[in-house]
Amino acid sequence: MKVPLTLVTIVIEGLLKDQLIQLLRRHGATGFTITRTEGAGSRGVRASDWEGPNLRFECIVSRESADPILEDVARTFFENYSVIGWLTEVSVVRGTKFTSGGG
Amino acid sequence: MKVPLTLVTIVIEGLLKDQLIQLLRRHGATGFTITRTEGAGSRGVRASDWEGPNLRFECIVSRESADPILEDVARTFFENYSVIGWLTEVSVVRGTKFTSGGG
Amino acid sequence: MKVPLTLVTIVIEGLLKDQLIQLLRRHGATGFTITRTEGAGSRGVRASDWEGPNLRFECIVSRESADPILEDVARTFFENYSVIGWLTEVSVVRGTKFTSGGG
Amino acid sequence: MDLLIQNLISPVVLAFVLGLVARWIKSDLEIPSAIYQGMSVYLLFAIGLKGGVSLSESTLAELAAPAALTIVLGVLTPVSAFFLLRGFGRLSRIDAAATAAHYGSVSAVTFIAALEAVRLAGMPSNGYLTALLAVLEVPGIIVGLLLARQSRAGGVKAALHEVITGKSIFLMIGGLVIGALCGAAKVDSVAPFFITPFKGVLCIFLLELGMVAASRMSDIRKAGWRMIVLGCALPLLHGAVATAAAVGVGMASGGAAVFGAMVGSASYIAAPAAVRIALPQASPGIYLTLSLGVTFPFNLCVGIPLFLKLSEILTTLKS
Amino acid sequence: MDLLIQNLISPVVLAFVLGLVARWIKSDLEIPSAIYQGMSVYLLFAIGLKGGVSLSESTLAELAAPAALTIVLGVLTPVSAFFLLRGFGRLSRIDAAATAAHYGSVSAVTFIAALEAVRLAGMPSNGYLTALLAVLEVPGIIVGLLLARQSRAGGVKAALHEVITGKSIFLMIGGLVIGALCGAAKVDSVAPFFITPFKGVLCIFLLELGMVAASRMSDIRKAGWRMIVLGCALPLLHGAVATAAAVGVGMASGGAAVFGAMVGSASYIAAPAAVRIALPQASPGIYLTLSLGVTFPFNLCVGIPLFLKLSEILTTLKS
Amino acid sequence: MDLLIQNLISPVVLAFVLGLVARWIKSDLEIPSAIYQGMSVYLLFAIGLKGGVSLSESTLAELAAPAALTIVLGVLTPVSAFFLLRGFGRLSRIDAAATAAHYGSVSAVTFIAALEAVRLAGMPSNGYLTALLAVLEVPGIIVGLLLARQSRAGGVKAALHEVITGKSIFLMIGGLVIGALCGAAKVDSVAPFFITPFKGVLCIFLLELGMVAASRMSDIRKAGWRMIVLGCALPLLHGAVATAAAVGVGMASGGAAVFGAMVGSASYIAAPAAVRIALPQASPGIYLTLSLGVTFPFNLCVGIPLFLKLSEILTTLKS
Ligand SMILES: Nc1ncnc2c1ncn2[C@@H]1O[C@H](COP(=O)(O)O)[C@@H](O)[C@H]1O
Ligand SMILES: Nc1ncnc2c1ncn2[C@@H]1O[C@H](COP(=O)(O)O)[C@@H](O)[C@H]1O
Ligand SMILES: Nc1ncnc2c1ncn2[C@@H]1O[C@H](COP(=O)(O)O)[C@@H](O)[C@H]1O
Ligand code: NA
Ligand code: NA
Ligand code: NA
Repeated sequence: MKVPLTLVTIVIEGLLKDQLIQLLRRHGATGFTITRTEGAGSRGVRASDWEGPNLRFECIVSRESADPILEDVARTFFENYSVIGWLTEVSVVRGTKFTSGGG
Repeated sequence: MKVPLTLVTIVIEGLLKDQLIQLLRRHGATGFTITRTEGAGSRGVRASDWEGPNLRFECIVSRESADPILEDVARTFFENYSVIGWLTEVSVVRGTKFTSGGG
Repeated sequence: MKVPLTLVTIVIEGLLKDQLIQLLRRHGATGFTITRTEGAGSRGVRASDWEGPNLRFECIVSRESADPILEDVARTFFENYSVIGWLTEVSVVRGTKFTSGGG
Repeated sequence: MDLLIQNLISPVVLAFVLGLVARWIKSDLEIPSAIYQGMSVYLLFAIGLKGGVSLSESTLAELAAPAALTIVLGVLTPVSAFFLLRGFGRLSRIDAAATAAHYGSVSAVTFIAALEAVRLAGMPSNGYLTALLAVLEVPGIIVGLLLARQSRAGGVKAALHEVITGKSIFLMIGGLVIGALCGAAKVDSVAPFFITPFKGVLCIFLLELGMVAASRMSDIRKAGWRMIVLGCALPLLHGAVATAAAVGVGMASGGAAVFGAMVGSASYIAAPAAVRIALPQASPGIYLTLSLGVTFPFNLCVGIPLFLKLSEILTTLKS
Repeated sequence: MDLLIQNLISPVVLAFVLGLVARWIKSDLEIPSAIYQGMSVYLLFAIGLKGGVSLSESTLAELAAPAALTIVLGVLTPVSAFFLLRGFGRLSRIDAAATAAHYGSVSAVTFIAALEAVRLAGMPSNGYLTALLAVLEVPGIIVGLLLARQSRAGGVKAALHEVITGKSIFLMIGGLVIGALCGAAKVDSVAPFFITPFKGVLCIFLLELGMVAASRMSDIRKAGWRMIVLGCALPLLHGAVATAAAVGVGMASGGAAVFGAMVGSASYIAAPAAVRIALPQASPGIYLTLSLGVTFPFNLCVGIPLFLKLSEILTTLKS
Repeated sequence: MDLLIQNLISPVVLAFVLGLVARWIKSDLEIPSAIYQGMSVYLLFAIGLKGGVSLSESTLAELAAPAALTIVLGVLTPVSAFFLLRGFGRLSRIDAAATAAHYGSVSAVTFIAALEAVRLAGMPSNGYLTALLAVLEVPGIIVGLLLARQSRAGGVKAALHEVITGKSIFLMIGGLVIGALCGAAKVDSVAPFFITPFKGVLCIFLLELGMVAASRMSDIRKAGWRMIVLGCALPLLHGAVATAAAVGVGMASGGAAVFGAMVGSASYIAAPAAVRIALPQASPGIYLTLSLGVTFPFNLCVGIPLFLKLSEILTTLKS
């Protein structure tokens, strides 16, 4: 009943929220969870505080979709924006929700 | 000195906060960490914004308690509420805190 | 292209923010992500609410640095403060950023 | 007609419209959830406080009839809503009951908008209305839940606990008691925070409510035309009956109109929380869409001026 | 007695009680932490600002004696608290010192409640009191930490840095300097935000403080009756001495009462943060419970009216 | 000189300085991000509302010349900024264009500080200035982006969408429309929230802005002296030209000074967001440091009093 899936975590400037949501949807993500965060990194450049804090996206996807998502994020954002992402192996009960898109 | 434990992560409507805390306590959880989050999923139905944002619970428990917790969460909430949960294998220093309940 | 790294997660009283940042920097961390959280544990003692909520630090580091960081956190804070921490194995694209400190 | 436009062109209503527009043109405007919750605490407590002060200035004799009327309508409106939603609306028992609980309860913002419209129209009002608002919050929800006849083990009890200790009603009643105990003189010291800036805070609150309602409105099509008709008919029916009854028991013309708007309104703060706990199988997509997406804007734009007019006419007839 | 009830029935005190009730009946009421922090910034800065303005209107001659008295009491009160907590209270050296630091410092909210009570009682006050409040915050904490005699390497230095750059004192002193530089005329332009709505914001703040204090109060039983006795005796002792001394150095009757309440109060904002850094082994379960769970409500309800009465009597005797 | 000091010693400017100091002494003071965002929503909407009311009281004839002048300067200033940043400043095309977009747009806080200075100096102003503020926000950004000549596929279009649906301009224009539709009488009901406390909220906002600017200022050294010179020269140049032109088209002496400060200011709210989307390769370390770390404090302290003086002289010469 437990299904092995992958948790994609991405920390990104608030400004890019909509763009990242679109990217995730394109890769078939069925949902995501967003948290407001604050952070420091090697660049630490942000548009302005009015754009809100950094956002931390968590997205549970199938093992196969995880790599392409992170690759796409890297390709789209890494050069010019403050973005980092990582993958964690997790297990989920009733995992069908995340692979077939069913409720 | 490092102990392998399981991190249970559950994202749930703010309305169910007290109910979930009780559920975790029943399963012997010694503590938990709650974060305010925002999210989108396949249903996205929530009581009302006044109930506050979704909450993300993190709870470190022994390997054996993790599955029953998630099963119980699924049984109690999955049918009618916006809830998801997953398990991650982690390691903790001085892990006795989480298994015997000691400080 | 994917590099195996370790995610160090630490939940700590807001009061200790600066001290923990210094500790992470000493161990060569190139960045970290902070989230405001609320929580309950075996002690639940905090200076006062005015110091803000608990903070949850996430820090991606090389496999070798993870243990020393958590040991150091335990040595410095465990006795007197509300602190917990755990390690998760993750994988990161373009991981050079976290080991050599490059952008 | 003039009254209608007069009512629409106000900062509070236009802020609601601005919120709708924000979502329609996909602006990235966002009110942080902490601010929204903070404003809710402020508004509910302030409403209670103001009501408490006027309560402290009312006599029991004055209050008896309106209070009794409030309770009667609080029990009747969810029943009429239930049967219309079952019959004409073709909803399942559960969904009809859940939605009926919303129409039995009350929207504080609609209430305030009505108060403001009455003030602008220069009509006489009654001080004890906020106390009635607090009274009206609870019975409708209970009756609604009973109509479902089926609910989770301990569901109705849990819901009752949720309604009474729930923060919305707790804050309003808390404010009411404090206002009544302190009286006008002492509340004066906090008036520059709770009374004078109230309508401004309401503007920002409605900006956010507009954005939420916009997402709800996009679900209206799914709900079907029967739902839209009911979302307008229920407030009209309940509001007109209540206005007439209020004039009957001798409330001032403005007060009767506010009373009508209040009874005609549907809750989207206290009721959803209680219903979600007690009737989790009911679909929020139905009851939230109806109460926040249809009935609230309908009352704001059409209902309130109509009840004003109706009350004016009935009061003249009566005297 | 009448004074006591008069003092209790005020929006600010009742809001505190409402917060207690919210926790007792397990309401799900919550003030988001961001709002709480925002209100704290507002209140501390506003207190400073107001104090600065009145400072700009005081002469040095007027200030000298009260300021000297403040420093003396700031050094003496933690010492007397320490010995009573050690002797009668049977606390360990560390816990006694940590708690003494709290009684040496001051609670801004108690100060404001006292100011308000004096205003309502129509007694004359002194403008420079807020400046004394800022002065009194610091020495008590330092003396308390020194009494512990043992602390982490660099602990006292770190604590001193924490106290002085700590946001509480930074904001209050920042406001004080700005108020003193600008003077009444220029501060007038920001008065509708910082001065008039102040007491209303304080209401919501006390609502939250009541909820926090409720959790603390549930720990009182653990602390034992000796602690409860001290939590009431210390403010009485310190407050009475301070009131008498203030009348002695010629402060106005209302001013002396406020001064007494201030010296009698225990800090629960600045001190806990400093103590937690410098004396991490000390138990917050003791010092927070005493200062916020016992002494704060005691002063709010009993201490303040007593100091008012005492000051009235002493002032009459003196003249 | 006196005017300069008079301008500096105000709660708003000193709050900014307090924010700088907080960072310099490493205080742990923090304004929660939700509060900061809430204040931004409030300030932008309130500016718009106030502008809308005065717009409703202006005639088209009165407005025509100033509006035309605003658009002309909105197109010219980014061009002059671009060539100076390329030539004297030795920036790459991309960075020069990105920074030029900031100097073409406008800082609302500088605008308000100038309004306040004019009020204090007792000079006559013009009601329609806030409407000009909203007009001036947009063209400068567009021209700046066009000057980059290269941008991501669809970049300029995306930026245009970002500018127009972006929350800053959306809120200000939304407030403007609501204010204009409602007029003074109806906006009065929300004035105790949006108008009177405005300057106080601005204080807290500037406290936060000071903290942000402090981090930016630590980057100034990296930017080099040429950047610092330009960060002062550009507002002087643009501001002086604009003041003179405004006197020329017949604006009141105070109004012309505010207009000068506005045109001389550099955006750090709307422009950075748009530029970050359309020209992600440009370095925020340059444009934010210049606009927020150099030009904003420069205008606050030196620019505004200079434009006041200049406008006074020119107005006297003219008449
Ligand atoms: N080693 C790290 N561990 C965790 N989060 C990081 C790390 N490095 C960067 N971040 C996060 O990613 C954001 C952007 O990083 P950067 O692009 O390096 O400035 C930061 O604001 C942090 O929130
Ligand atoms: N694939 C996913 N990955 C991460 N979080 C999710 C995912 N799907 C749903 N969620 C979270 O779970 C909540 C409820 O989801 P749902 O029940 O599908 O509406 C959402 O609001 C999200 O916060
Ligand atoms: N088992 C646990 N799982 C997750 N977080 C925990 C757990 N125990 C404690 N915490 C977090 O660590 C903080 C301090 O815990 P404690 O020192 O046990 O009071 C709490 O406030 C929680 O946020
Ligand atoms: Na109703
Ligand atoms: Na004291
Ligand atoms: Na400009």
